[in-house]
Amino acid sequence: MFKIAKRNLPELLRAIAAEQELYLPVNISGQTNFAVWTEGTEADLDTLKTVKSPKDMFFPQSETLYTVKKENKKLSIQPEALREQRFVAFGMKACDIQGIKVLDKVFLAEPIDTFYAARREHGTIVALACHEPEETCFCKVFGVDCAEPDADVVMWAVGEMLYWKPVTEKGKALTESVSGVLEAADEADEKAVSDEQDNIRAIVEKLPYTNLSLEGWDGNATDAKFNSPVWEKLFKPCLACGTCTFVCPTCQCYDIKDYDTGHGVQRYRCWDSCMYSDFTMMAHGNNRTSQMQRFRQRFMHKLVYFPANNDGMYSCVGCGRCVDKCPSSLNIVKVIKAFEKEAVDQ
Amino acid sequence: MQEIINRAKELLADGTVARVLGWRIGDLPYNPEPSYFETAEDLEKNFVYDGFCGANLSKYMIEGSKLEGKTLVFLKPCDTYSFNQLIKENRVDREKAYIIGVGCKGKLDVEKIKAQGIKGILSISGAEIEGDAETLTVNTLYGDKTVAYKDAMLERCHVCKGKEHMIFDEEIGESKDTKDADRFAEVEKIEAMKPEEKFAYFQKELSKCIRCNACRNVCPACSCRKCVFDSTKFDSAQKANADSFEEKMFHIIRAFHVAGRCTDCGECSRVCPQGIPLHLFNRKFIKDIDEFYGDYQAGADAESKGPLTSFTFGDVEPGVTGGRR
Amino acid sequence: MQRIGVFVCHCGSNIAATVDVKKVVEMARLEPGVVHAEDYQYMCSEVGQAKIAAAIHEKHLTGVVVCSCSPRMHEATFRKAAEKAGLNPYMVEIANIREHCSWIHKNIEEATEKAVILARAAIAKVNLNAPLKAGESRVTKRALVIGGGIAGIQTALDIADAGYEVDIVEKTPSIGGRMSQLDKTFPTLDCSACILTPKMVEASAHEKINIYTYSEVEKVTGFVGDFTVDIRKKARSVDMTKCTGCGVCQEKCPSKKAPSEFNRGLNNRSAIYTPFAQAIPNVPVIDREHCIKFKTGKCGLCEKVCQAGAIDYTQKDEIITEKYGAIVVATGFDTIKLDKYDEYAYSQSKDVITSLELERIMNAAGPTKGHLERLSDGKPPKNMVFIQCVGSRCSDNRGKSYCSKICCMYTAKHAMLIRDKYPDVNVTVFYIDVRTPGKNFDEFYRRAVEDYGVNYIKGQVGKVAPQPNGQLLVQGVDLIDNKQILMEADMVVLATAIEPDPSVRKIATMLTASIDTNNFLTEAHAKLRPVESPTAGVFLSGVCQGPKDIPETVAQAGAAAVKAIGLLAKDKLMTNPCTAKSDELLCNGCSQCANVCPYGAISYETKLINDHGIREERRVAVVNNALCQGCGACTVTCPSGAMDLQGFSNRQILAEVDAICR
Amino acid sequence: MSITANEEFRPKIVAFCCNWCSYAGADLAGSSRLTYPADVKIIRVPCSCRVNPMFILRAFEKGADGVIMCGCHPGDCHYSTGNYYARRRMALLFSMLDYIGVEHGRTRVEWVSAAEGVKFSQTMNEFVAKITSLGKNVRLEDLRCRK
Repeated sequence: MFKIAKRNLPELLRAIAAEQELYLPVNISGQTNFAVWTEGTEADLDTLKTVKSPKDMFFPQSETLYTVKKENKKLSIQPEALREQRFVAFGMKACDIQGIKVLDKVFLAEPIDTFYAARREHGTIVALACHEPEETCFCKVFGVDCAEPDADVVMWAVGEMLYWKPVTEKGKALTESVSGVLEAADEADEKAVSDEQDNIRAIVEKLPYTNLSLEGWDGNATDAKFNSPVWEKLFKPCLACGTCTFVCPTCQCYDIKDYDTGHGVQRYRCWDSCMYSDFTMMAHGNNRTSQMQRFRQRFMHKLVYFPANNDGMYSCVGCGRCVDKCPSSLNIVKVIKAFEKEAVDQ
Repeated sequence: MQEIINRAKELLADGTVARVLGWRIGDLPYNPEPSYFETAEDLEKNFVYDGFCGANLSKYMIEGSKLEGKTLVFLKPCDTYSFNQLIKENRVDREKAYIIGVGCKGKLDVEKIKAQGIKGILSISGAEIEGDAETLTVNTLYGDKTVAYKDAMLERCHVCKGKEHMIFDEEIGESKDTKDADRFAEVEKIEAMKPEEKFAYFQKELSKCIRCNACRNVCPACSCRKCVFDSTKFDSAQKANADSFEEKMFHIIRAFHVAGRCTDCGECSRVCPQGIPLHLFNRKFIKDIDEFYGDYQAGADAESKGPLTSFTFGDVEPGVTGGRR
Repeated sequence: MQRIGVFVCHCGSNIAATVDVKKVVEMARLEPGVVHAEDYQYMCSEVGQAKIAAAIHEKHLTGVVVCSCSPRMHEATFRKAAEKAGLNPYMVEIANIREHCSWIHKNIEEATEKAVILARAAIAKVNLNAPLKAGESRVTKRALVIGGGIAGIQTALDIADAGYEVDIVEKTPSIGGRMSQLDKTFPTLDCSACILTPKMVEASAHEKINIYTYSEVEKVTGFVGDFTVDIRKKARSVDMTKCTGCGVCQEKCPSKKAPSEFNRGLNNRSAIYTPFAQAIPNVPVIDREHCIKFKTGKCGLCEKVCQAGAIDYTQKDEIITEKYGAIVVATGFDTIKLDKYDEYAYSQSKDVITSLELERIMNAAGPTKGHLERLSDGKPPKNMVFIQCVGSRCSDNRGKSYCSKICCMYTAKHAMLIRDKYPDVNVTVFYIDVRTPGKNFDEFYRRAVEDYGVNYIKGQVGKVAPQPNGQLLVQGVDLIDNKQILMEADMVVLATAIEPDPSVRKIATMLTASIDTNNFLTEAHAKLRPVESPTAGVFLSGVCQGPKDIPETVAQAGAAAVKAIGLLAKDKLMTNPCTAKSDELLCNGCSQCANVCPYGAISYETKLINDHGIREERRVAVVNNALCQGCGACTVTCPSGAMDLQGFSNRQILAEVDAICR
Repeated sequence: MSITANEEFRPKIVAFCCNWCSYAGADLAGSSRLTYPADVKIIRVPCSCRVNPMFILRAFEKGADGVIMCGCHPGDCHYSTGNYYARRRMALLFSMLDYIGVEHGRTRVEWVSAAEGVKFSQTMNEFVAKITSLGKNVRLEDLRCRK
């Protein structure tokens, strides 16, 4: 394990950025999101959760797939190059990383999404343990340990120090490349980190959502859950916006569109939301015509369909972003609780 | 609050209304959700009206108007403007609504509390509608904190249009004047900037936009069945975020479409997950409309013609205004 | 995908001298959808048109772009040519490469490049064109004239003379209108009744004219060529078929306290009355408010004395529904109320009167039997003061901003008539300007000044103060001599501004005809369509459109009649196919589009809509193609884009924008 | 950007002209041989009230450097009231563009009658000069449209 004083963080960042592109949480007019580091960029490691999850480092909100050039009446297709430069995702949290694992299930399964795969291959994840978990967090429900993220490198912020532990080969290689600014940690440091972990885990136990029960939610629950009358009551406040989807670390649906540039067409994909009325719109219309159906889809997917197809893995990681951001204060926790209540009532 | 609940129960019991549209108590101290209630028991147990009930319920009455029987809807003073505007545009049915105008002492924004570094909120006291608390006490995982009520208020409450209900069947509860800022001060500040500063400001703010459409979907004026950005008629992207132009197009056109109809209810800014001050677009139009065509408050009534569907012979010329010539 | 043919015209050297037409042809070939492109000397010639026709046949074209002169010149030509060749005429678009290109640019390279872009834009548009078909609607060959004054009478006579049925609806018991109240007319000093009465008689006797007096328009539906109108025939309480007009009932009626509307309230009339001696129809009306029988149930004297047995107290209002092809509005005017002009003491002194009241006083059938006398004491006046522009040309909101147009002339007339008949009466006129544009008008005015010694003072009157001795102290200013004037007068006559009759507002709303801020009906075009309302099938006659005197009114009445006849002469109307169209799946029913439609072409229907499986009743906008003129105001007001304009659709215009900018 | 830096710069300018007045005014400018730069391309609309703010933004998106809308003089609209609505819409839109920092003068409204060929040509000359001095529109373009 290594360490660096927090005040020397810029040096570390500079050292990483010298080697490869660096993404990290940055506060831009009041909101913290992952952004590219350039000289002078100030890292915001105090904000627990970025507004958007860091998934767009691997699965950007919008990316070009290929370009069609039109010259006179001739068309030529230029495929978009894969992203093959190495980069570092600095400061991701345990839940976000779990989110990436969910995306892996989707994009790295056959047929492999080459755009995503290239980014995954070239990205190194430097995680930061959650110093002060918040009331909207419920990662533990999904088996995530925010005191020990599963990353290439894990960091802990304790007092004035930042501890740095390489875990994977990628992590070790990165550590090697920035070893000049890191100090080796000693036993006292190890102790500080394990204390921090204990602290974090103790707080997690006190979080209001920590003991949320997922009983009854699994890959076999399709009929029971799908046909429940609870949805009809639950969905009503939903505005059909895409906030939950777009801040979610696991939502992976995208739309493919063409943009007429005047001299050709750019075919691109962009995040889509199952909350939108034109989601999966087909020539005959839409297969989900009501907002209730769309609302149900989102949660059925996260808690039933996804585990059904992925060995029981839920596609919710308990980051709580939807809890924070839903304009109508609606979220997956309220959904789970409503079903719990229904079960009790019956 | 009990008075409100009691009245709602009465109206349910005597058959005046078939259901109640209000706010359901949340599972965190600050997240009540808009909700229907159909039984006295549900109301008694789960109804809440406190400082965090910022959501404007008027738009829900578009769907509410389609339901059988009357719906009791609780509207705050600013919400009634939206409701009037929706009546004017035939989007809600006045006959299907029984409106109780509820008092308002300024609505709270949990983001503002969190912005003061308060994390791990377990409970908040002082947000109750009954009290006249000047301070909120926040109990958190990391100790007790206090925040001045004023500092936790939504932006819109600082420039409140007044605590008078524009339309109601009855009124319950007291209000408190919360206006302590000039409604157009922020707009004027931007107007005074140099073009490149203005551009930089909006570029920075709009670059945060994730095209989630929350602002549009919550907006009572954006009541289109299908938004022009969702239809194929203009080939305009609704969710791409591929170039910064798209956000400008979306937000300018959205503001334009609601110009003269926007009541300045502030819901767009309240719901924006990225904290973009979207009201600055609408308020610019409102300010211009006031200056060019005379003071106009959308939703002050349900009949008047809006400024963009009327004119006078001597209207200002485009470009003479806006500092162009 | 369309199959588009592009035809580039040289226009002799008009285009070809600055635009490389061959290059335009060559570049056009590369555009999507283009399957044919050629150039020719004169595309508009027989040979040129034949080339287009040939290509349509041979290449199975679905769309045509002609790069030529302005579409304002030859769009119709090329559309007709295409139609003859079997192509829908609206599949033709013009790229204006002459007026907008070859004639203004000198550099061949630049002009050619621009011509290519203009062609590209037209091609992009045609790619999205859809065949449009002009609609047809039938024409009911009957006209409605609202208002039975000189304007309405003249319009009705002209339309009837052309052989069409005309109904006149007049709200008072008799036709005749304001003109019947006038004594003499300027500048000839004809007796008003002498020239009006024959017209009234002619109208009532005309076999094609049907007059509804004491009636009002209640409801109007439909559109140009096919209006349906409900007319409320108010209960007259006198059976028109039986009454002989003997007048005994009026003589015997014991209730004689009702103010006479005809005499502007200067004297009273009986409860059963005809407004004036020459009234048409000469059938009295019972004013139920003043009738003792109606008030107390007693009396019934008129019924007893009526030998014809025409009195019918049980009569009720009757609604007549009739169809019309054209509607002419001739609702006329009234004088404004003077309650905001206290300084002239109108409400304080009986001797301060309006000019219209003076007309009645001067008239032999008027309240003073034509003797000029003070209404306060019946004495003949010695000094009379006329004040001009009372409420006209007003810059504050007390009066009207416009000039009432007739006052200068009638005041000169009054002054002249008084000086002629009563040479010892001193007449002073205070004026802002004397406006005498009109044939023989200025001569008339000069006679008043020069031959009749009328004292004209340029200046305004600040105050008219009634004195204890019954005199009126007039305080004015003489702007030419720049001095204050104080003079005593026995009578003061106010040239009161005129305004559209208040009934016009309701009628305009029913007709969806637009009115301006002064309540004058708006013309379809201020210069080029002055007697038509923007609402198709509605025409304007007389002062309802703007202040005018009798000859102008008669002239406009004739013009309105011609326009109505032009419409009625058609069996069917072809409607412009470039009209707005609402996509009912997108429509919110918010009514904003209807608010900006100048033609009242948009209405709302509640329909069962099937929106991709969701079935619900929705309020949706429906455009009446017969009324829509295709301006597009609604399309921009519509936030959801439900409202679109055929021939100039959103996607078409955007395609042009894209083609130009790329 | 200065004028000198842009000697080679040829602006793209879209002009929306109403059919009845300003399009005819442009025709008159043509038949009177009154020149203005070829950078101006006219799109015919029935009335200025047909011009949707989206059309204007779309032009900028696709690379236009200036957009001008011409209509009948207020009071002379063929449809009697169209240009009054257009005037309000554009007054607000332009003010908004100014507000978000789009340079002054990239948008303009001018009322041109069918008899005002001279005015049409003068207006276009002025407008092209103005846009040339402003240089390329970079604040409202969609970068994907760059060649």
